[in-house]
Parts: sequence; C-alpha cells; structure tokens
Amino acid sequence: MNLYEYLGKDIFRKNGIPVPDGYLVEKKEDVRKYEKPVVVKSQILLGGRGKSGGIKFVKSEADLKPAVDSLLGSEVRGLKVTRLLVEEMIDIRKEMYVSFSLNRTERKPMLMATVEGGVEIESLPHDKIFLRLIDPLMGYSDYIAKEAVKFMQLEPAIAAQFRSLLAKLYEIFNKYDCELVEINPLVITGEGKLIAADAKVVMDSDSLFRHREFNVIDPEKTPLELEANGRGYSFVELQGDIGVIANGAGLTMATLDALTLHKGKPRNFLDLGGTDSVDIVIDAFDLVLKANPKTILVNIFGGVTKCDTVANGIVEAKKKYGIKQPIVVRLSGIHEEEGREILKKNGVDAFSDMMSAIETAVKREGGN
Amino acid sequence: MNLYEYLGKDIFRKNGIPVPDGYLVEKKEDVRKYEKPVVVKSQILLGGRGKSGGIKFVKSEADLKPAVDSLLGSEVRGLKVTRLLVEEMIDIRKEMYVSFSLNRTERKPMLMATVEGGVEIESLPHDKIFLRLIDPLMGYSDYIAKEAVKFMQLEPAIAAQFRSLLAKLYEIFNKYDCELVEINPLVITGEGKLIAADAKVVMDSDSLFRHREFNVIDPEKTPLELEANGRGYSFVELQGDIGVIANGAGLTMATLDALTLHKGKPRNFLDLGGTDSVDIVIDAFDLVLKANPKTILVNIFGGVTKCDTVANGIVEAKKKYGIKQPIVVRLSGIHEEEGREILKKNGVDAFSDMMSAIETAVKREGGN
Amino acid sequence: MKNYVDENTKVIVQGITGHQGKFHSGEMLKFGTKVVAGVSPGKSSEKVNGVQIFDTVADTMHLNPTASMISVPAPYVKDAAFEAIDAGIELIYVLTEHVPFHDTMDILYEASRKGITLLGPNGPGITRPGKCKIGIMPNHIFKDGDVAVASRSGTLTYEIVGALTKAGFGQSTVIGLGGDPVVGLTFIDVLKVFNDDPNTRKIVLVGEIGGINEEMAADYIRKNVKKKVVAYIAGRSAPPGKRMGHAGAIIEKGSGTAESKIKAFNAAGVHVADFPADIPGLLG
Amino acid sequence: MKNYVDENTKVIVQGITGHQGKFHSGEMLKFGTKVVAGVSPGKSSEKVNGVQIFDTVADTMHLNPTASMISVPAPYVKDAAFEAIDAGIELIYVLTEHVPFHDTMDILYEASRKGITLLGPNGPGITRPGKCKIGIMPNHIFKDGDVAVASRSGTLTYEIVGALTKAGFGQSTVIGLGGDPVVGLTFIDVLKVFNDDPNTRKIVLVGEIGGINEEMAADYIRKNVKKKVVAYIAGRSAPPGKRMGHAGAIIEKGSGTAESKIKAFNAAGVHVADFPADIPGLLG
Repeated sequence: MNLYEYLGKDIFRKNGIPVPDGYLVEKKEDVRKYEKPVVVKSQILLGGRGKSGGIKFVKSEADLKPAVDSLLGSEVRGLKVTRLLVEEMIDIRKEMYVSFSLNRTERKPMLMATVEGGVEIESLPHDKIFLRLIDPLMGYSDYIAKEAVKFMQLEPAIAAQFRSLLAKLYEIFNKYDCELVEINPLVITGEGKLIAADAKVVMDSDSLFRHREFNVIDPEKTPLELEANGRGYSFVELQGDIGVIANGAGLTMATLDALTLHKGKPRNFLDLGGTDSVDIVIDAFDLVLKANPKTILVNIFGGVTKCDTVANGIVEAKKKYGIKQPIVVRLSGIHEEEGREILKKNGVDAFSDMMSAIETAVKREGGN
Repeated sequence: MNLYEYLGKDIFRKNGIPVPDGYLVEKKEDVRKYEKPVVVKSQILLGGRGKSGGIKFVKSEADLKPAVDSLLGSEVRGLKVTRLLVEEMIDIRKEMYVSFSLNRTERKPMLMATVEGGVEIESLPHDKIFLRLIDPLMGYSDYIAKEAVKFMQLEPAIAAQFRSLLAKLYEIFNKYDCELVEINPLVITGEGKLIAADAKVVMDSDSLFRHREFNVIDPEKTPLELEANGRGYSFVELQGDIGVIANGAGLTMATLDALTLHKGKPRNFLDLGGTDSVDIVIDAFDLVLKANPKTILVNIFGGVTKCDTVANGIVEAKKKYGIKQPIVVRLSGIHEEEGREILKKNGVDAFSDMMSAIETAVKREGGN
Repeated sequence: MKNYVDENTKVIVQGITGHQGKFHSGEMLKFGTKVVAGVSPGKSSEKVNGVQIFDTVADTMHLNPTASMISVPAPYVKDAAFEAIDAGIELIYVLTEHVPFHDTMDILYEASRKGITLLGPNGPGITRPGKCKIGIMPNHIFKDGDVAVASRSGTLTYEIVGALTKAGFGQSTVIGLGGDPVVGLTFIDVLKVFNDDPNTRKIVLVGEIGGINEEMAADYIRKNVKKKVVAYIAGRSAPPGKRMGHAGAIIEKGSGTAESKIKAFNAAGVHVADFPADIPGLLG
Repeated sequence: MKNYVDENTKVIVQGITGHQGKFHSGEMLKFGTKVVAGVSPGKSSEKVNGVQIFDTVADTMHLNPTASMISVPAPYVKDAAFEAIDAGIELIYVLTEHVPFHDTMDILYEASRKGITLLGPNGPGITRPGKCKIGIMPNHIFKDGDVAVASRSGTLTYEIVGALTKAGFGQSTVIGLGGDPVVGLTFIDVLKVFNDDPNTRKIVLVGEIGGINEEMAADYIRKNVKKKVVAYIAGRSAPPGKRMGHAGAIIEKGSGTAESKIKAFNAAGVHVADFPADIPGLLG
C-alpha cells in the first residue's frame, strides 16, 4: 500500500528524519499566509508529477492562491488531485538517493544509496549505486552506513547526518512493515543539512492489523476494486468484455491468460477464494455485474469450494439479478456432476474441461 | 543499578503495565487531599520494608498526615527515608510473582513466574515456579506466556491480562537494559484486574549512556563510593583500617583477601585501572585518605601502569597531603627497580613480592 | 536431498479447532497422514476427528511429531511458528494467507538457523500420493506416479494435477510453495529434492508473475537438472502494478513478467505450456 | 578442540588510532603477533606502528585476517563486533570495559550462530608464548612452557604468570575470559581446549566471586580432565551485594561466593591456593 507523500513525511517527522516544513491542503481555505517561497505539490501516487505540471513553485504571495486553485481538483497523469502539500522551498546543493526495500530474490531487506539522486534509480548504472543486503537476524548496524559513506565519498559533516538518517530509515522500514521506504531526492541544502525532499513509503497491506492508524483507502485502486476488496474478494478491473469468476489466484490468472490467448478480452480478475458458500458466489456475481461485462465466465476446480455450491449460487444469482448476459460455466472436481445437473435444470450448460469453456466464452464475448 | 519503586512504576506506567494510582512525596507539602484509603510506602532499596515499619496503611483522612510525618526523614532498616510513595490501596484477591532476569550461567534472559507471590522467590520450592530461558535471538513470544499460563493454571480472564503484561515486561527488560524486572506481588484485585503492586527494576549501569534520563545517583552506594565512581575509580568501602590501592580488579580483590587471611582488616577496595598517570595515583590517595585509614597499602603489578609512575605518584601524594600514616608499597613488573629507587630516595621502602607487603601492612595496621 | 515428508511423517495441527484446521485435519487423516495431535490453548480436554488436542506444542513433543500445519489467523502465525521452531518441529507448513512478509522473514530466518524447513505461507501444502499429505489439496485428484509438481498457486495446481492424473501421469510429490512475496521454499530448493528423488522422473513447475524465482530456477535447471522439466506460467495477461490475488503476483517496474520467465525457461530447454491442459502432452 | 590462536593468526585492530589501540598494537607487534591491518573510518591513508589503516573491516579482508581486537568506546562495541562478524572474522576479542551486557548477549549469539569465537569483553586477551599475543598482557612476564592459565581478571593473571615464570613454569596458553557478567568464553570452553592441547600438561584457573562458572568448571574437571588443575579464587573477603571492580564480581542473594567455588574445586580434586604466590608450589 503506497502512502501519499504527506503521510510518508509524517512518518519521517515522527521518527526523526528531517523533512521540509509544510502543510496539507484539501480545500482552498486550508491555504495559510504566504511567508516564504513554497512548493505546491499534487499528492498523487504516480511518478513524474513535476513534468506533468503537478508541482508548482511559488515565489511571491500573489502566486500562492492561483497555484493552489489551478492544482486542486485538476487531473495530473489521469488522476484527480484532491490533496496538495505546501512546503517551504529548500535550497538544494545536491540531490542524493536512499532506500530500504524487500529484495524478493534474496528474501532480505536491501539498502540502496547513491549520490546521483532526483532521477529514477533504475536509470542509473549499477556501479554508481551502493547496494547492500541486510541479514534479517543481525539487522542493520552503523557499520553498514560507514560502508555506504565510503562508497559515496561523503564529506564528514554530511556522513554523520547520513548515518543517523539511515538508522532511522531502517527502523521505519521494520516498524511500519514496509516493502519500500525511499527518499528521492535526499537533499543536501546550501547550509549543509540533509533533508528528505520526497517520501515514498509502501506498506505491506497485510500488516494493517497492527497499523490501524493507516487503515486508509489504497489510492491505487478503482472504486469497484475497493468495494470488492472490502467484501473480501481479490478483484482487479481490466478493460475487456468477459466477466470472470474463478477460484484460486493461479487458476483465475490462468483463465484470463487462456481467454487472452484465444483473443478474448477479460473484464476482471475475481478469485472466489477457498470457501464453500452459496452467498459468496451470489455476491461475486453482484460485483462482476457492476463492471457491466457482455458475457460471464465461471471457471471452478472444485476442492474446498464444491461444484454444486457454485451451481446453486449461479442459479440464485441469475434469478436475483435477472442476469441477461450469457453465462459460460466450467465445473470440475468435487461434486461436478451434481453441479452440472443443477445448472442443466436451470437452463445453463456447464463444461467439464476448461478449454471448451474458454473457447465458448470468447465466441460469446459480444453477449450473444 | 537498582531503581526506587516509584521510578520502576513510572517505567511500568509508560509501557502499559497497570500500577496503582499514586504520587511521590519528598516534602510534607506534597501530600494531596485524602480521597480514599492509601498506602504510604518508604522508598528505600532494601526488602522487608513492611515488617520494619516502612509501610503504613491509611484508611481515614485524619491518619494521612501523621503517617507521612512519621515516615519522612525516619530511618528504615538503617536507611534514611527521603521519599514516600502514596498509593491507592488495592483490593487484593491474590498475590503472584513474575520477573525477567539475566541468567548468568546460561547467559540468557530468564522468565520466572508463580502464583505464590508476595514472598521471596528464593523461599519457594522449585516446582512451584515456572522457569523459562529465552533464546536471545528469537526473543520472547506469546507462546511462552501460554506455557506459563498453563503451568500457573490461570483462569482465562486473568490469563489474557497476564500474557499482555508479560510481553510488555520483556520489552522493558530489553528497552531499559535491565538485569532484573520483577513484580512481587503481582496482584489480582477483587474485580479480577492484574496490577503491579510493587516494581523492582535493576538496570545495567554500563548502559546509562543510552538512558540519560536515569542518570541518577545509585542509592546503594556510600557518599565516598559515589565520589570515587564519579572520578572514575572502582571503589568499595569496607570496615577495616588498612587503606588499599592496587591495580586491576582481580589483584585488588586478591590483596584484600590476603590481608584478611593474615587477620588484617582492609578499609577499602580501590582499583587504579589500566592507565599510567601520576595524577591518577595522587587522586587515589586523596580518596583513600578520606576514608581515614590507619595505614595504607599500595600493591602494583606493573604493566600498562608502570611502577615508576606509581612511585612518583606516591611521593607527590605524600607531600601534597602531608600523609602521616605508614605507607607500605609493593612494586613488581615494568620499571620496578626505577620505582623502588624513587621511593627509597623519598624514605619509603618498597617490596617486590606481594606477601611481604601484605604481612608488613598487617603488622602496621595500627598505624605505627 | 531428502524429500520433505514420507509415510513416517507425524503431523500436528496448530489451530486444529478452527474451521480450516478441523476440516483439513479430517481430510489429511482420510488421506492416510499420521496426524498425531492438535494444538489449541485451553481446549486440551477435547478431540477433533479423534485427534487429541493439547495446550501447547511442547505438550505434544512426547508423540515425536516431525511436522506442523499452522492454521491460525495471520496476526498469530509468527507466534505459532516460533513455538513450533522452539519445540524442534522439523517441517513447518503455514496455510494462512495474509501473513505480513516481515513476519515471514523472521520465521524463515529463525527456522533456517535451526535447520528447519518452512513451507508457505499461503500455499496448499505438500502431497505424496500413497505416503502423506499435509495441507489442503483435494484428496481425490492424485495418483501415485513419477511426476513431481511444484507450484506457486493452489487451485491451478489441482487443475494441473487433475489433468495429469486423467492423462495417466501419476505424481511422486506435489508441493505448493505459496503465493506470497516471501515464502520458505523456492523452486530451486524443491528442484534439488526432485533431482535426487529416485521416484521422480519428470518435473512440472507452475510459476506465476512476480519476482525472479522462475528465472533462477531456469538457470539452475540448465546447469543441474537432467530430468525432463515442463512449466506453466500464470499471469501472461496481467497488467503491471496490480496484485493478481496473490500478494506475490505482481509485475513491478517491468520485473516479474511472464515473458521474462517463459524466455528463461525456454533458454533452459524447458517447454512452457500455453494452457494448463497442454502440460500432459508436453510431458509425454 | 583447536586452540584459539597460533603463529598463523592474522590480527586486525578495530579502533587502532585510539590510545589503547595504538599502544597495544605496537606491543603485539613486538611480541611477534601478525598485526595485518587497523580499522578506523576516515583514516585510511594513515599507518599506526607501520600497520596500514582501513576504513572498514570489509576493506581488510583481502589480507585474510582471522582475528580482530576491538578497542573502541563501549557504546560502539556492538557495531564494531557486528561488522567483524558480518565480515567473517573467526575470533573476536573485545578489550573494552563497560559494555552493556545486553549488547554482549547480542554479539555472543550472533557470533555463535556463525561459529565465531567471542573473547571478552573486559578481559586482557590471549597469549601463547612464542606464537601470538592478542590483547594487553605485558610481554615480558611470559615464558614458553606447558602450563595453561585461564582467568577472569587481568592484573591478577599477570601476577600469577609472573610467579609461574619466576618459579620456572613456562606457559602454553594464557587466556583472560573477562570480568563481565556475560562474556564469550567460559572456563569449560577453555578447559576443552586445554584438555586436547598436547602442549599443555598442567592447568591454572583464576576465578573470582560472582556467577557459578567456577562451580561448573569444577564439575567438568571432575568428569573430563585428567591433567593437573590448580585454582585461585579472588574475592573471599568481599562483602555481599558490592561489585568488586568487575561488573561480574558480585555476590548476589548468597550465590557466587568464594566459599562455594573453593568447595566445588576441592570436591573435584583441584587444589585452591590461598595466595597467588602459592600457585607454583601447588603445581610442582
């Protein structure tokens, strides 16, 4: 779960990492008196805000309100801007980069740091980046920062601040169950102070039970995705016409893949999960119907989720929502015969093999 | 470093362990209005306060001030009472015991818990005590509390509180660098709440650099010991007549032991430490002289600390303080000849073997 | 390397009184697994499916269990796993989904420090037809044979195992690694076991988008594996930046794509099936 | 068990530019110890006693050091030790006094997890006459021979070694365990080494009040050690509850007394000297 810059900076501030003075603007009245040059930054979760006009530099009182007016409510990179961060302008001598992230391959936290900040870290040559895996049992310790300082050839006064900052950043990485904490750029000011000019904090959404204060809406999701997640479904919106209901993340992905390889266009990813309940099936139809697919494909390999349960759910959903779209069903595994029998009685044909269902769904993608 | 009960309870309160409501009284005016029955507890660092009259139970407004007056400034178990803790009286249904401590033999933290609280843990039979070593790498986890709960046969409502308390107590043990955190008694109140009726927190004094807020006077030391420690010496006051200056903890102990085996009575333990400085020797004499010994024994095995340096220190101290007491010196090791030569010139004889010095010091214990 | 379980494996179930624990311990017993005890604090006078419940893992150790299935809510998984590690259980399988990956890292490194195997979290477990099943795979899909299957998903595995069985390919071992970004076993770990296993002649790997586990496996196969390997990768059609059901199934910054994995497998001489149903054909 | 150091041991000094680091690295060189590098961040262009300084331990690894002497202020010891552990140094000796014992526990368990030996903190180090000295023991007191000495103190050890040398008893190994409540090596650890060492014929243990390390050593000697063992215990006259200079030298709640230790040694057939000077006589 990606946090907005202003939330990330709140965490930094609370944990002793220096950030510029600033405040949040959610409506025009939130704007405070102009006292010194500020930067007005759209709070969206895509990079490249600056290039897309999402950041404005304000150097006089007269420019502040217009800057806020023009950004608040505007669209930047396709996202509506509902929050602005107004921050003191900092005197930038140098931009650096630092982050802790999960290295999935090594299954360890990883430190990355470089004196070449302000650009995408991926765009830099590897030998410019100090890259260090952290032994999760030993944890982070200052000697690692000393190695980084040496690699980056930081002058002593900066090195001291950098070492202190790194320790705090690692603490945040663990304390807030982060996948990533990134400061880019990490600025050396004209007076030689280190300050986090940006803050990217990505928390593990599975950890929210112990971070209730961050139980906020994930801003990267569509409203329908959020609704589905709220009801307990893994759900992703796509751009096609075929609504998909399947059980298990892998099988659901495989269903989308097979549709796509057959030139079909799935409308969504919906995983029923490993439960066996008629209501869950009905509820899944409700969600998929909200996405207005032209046809619906149900692909079930029965195990914990039994085929007859799914069949009953389909029949009831059909009645409840008066579904007009074609429903293509594949039932295999536990109680598949019973399930197909139930569907047959209610005028729905069910396949037992996945490929036939896929091919049929693609044929009927237009809804006929 | 043993903390007063009220400081221990401050730590408990800050870290979520329930303690009775209470306040500190250092002078009579600190006493607050009587609202409900209270206990007035002398803040001294020896056990058995209750039996020695250091704790008073106050059940009416009229009794509060007299209780405070009688305790404040009194002596309990030989210690002057300068602080009182006034606490709400709690309704005790049951007294239990719990602690985390360093197990020196296993070099691991150890949990001890028993439903038989309110008495010295050492007085209980072993099979009444739940005793569990904690793997320092894995740390403490709730399953250990579950094992304790089962051993102690706690009812579910108490068990839940106990598990939560144990996690916090272990956190305190580590966060405050403790040798011991002990709650005795841990009370189950009439309403079924767990509450820490006492708090014993012993911190590692070597950790004070990261606990500056606790950089308080160690109340178990004599004023002279505190002064000596403040000047950087390991110093312990004893009851005899022979002032001792030696180098190294082990050699100093061995010196005291040898004196004692020869029926001599040492006045103090003073370890010069591993430095080589005339001033440190002079300063050591200053401290020893403050203890008014009848004779002074200096026992040096020269290594880092060189014998001629010590000799020069002795000569200068003698002049500076006009020392009248006999000084018996043993110099061995680096520069021992030079050292003895310096002393000889200044009218002090020095031995090269320890036993002769010990025997001579005992002979001259009376100061003649 | 020794296989993780066999007919002598003795299993305890931590959280046996929960819905999943109750159902799947019963299914495991039906499969023939030696489920020797359940753990559920405060319920030690009860039985589930005829299996005695104990308050703590320590209390079950007189029964010499060698594996534990952990099926407790995500916030309690770390404690349960630490309890099993501390007690000396050799294989810890975590069924639970949504375990914070920081907790999984803690479990993984504590376990590996003591030579303990972690399977999962968020996977269907391990099945060896005719020998032992730990986890939630449906009993009826298996057939004893010489194909080993390792997979990052659950239902898709059943789909593929079902297709194998239907086509006459029995299985030596079927193992689900789990769908989280951090899990206990990697494809390389299990490839080592499959490679050494005399009962395994052919191998099926079922990967998905996210991470570079498959790429590393491909490299390992190229260098070390002589047995026939066939693969399937789920998530070819997944859009970048979206988690496809599994926490670990996400394409991030262009890394973890199906294309990359398929390319790596092809370079290692591993045929990658377009559809799950194609796998038996590729094996044959 | 192998002895901890020998003529091939290559030593780095962490904190070599400090007062102690500078002086004792010089003394170690005079003794013949292979001091191959110093570590002191930001001073990598300098030399101390002809020894090149590096910024980090990692930077010294091309010199294949096998031991590190750590002489940095107490608050930085844990970091320095972790750096050495992470780099793969085999023996870590901490000279520093006043290290919080929670830090020492962290160091000890990280080290032992990786098979690394921790010596100290707060001890004088290890000396093998004619082979290697790491630490702060005075060079001139030693003589090569067959008596091994292990001690919890510093100067008292020199006193005893001096007496041994004077009486004609040379030493095979002299090791100071350290005066803290938690240290890396116990008497039992070093007894195992002394017992297996063909160069050691007799053993001297110098204990002190506090803990039950000596009692456990006595038990171990009774069961396993055939070589002659003589002991001395400092602190017979110490009052309870007072720390006698060493953080670990304290009688607590009646435990850790000299009486108890002497009794245990006597029961194991170990003669305990009343005075340090008596030790050579008891050995003879």
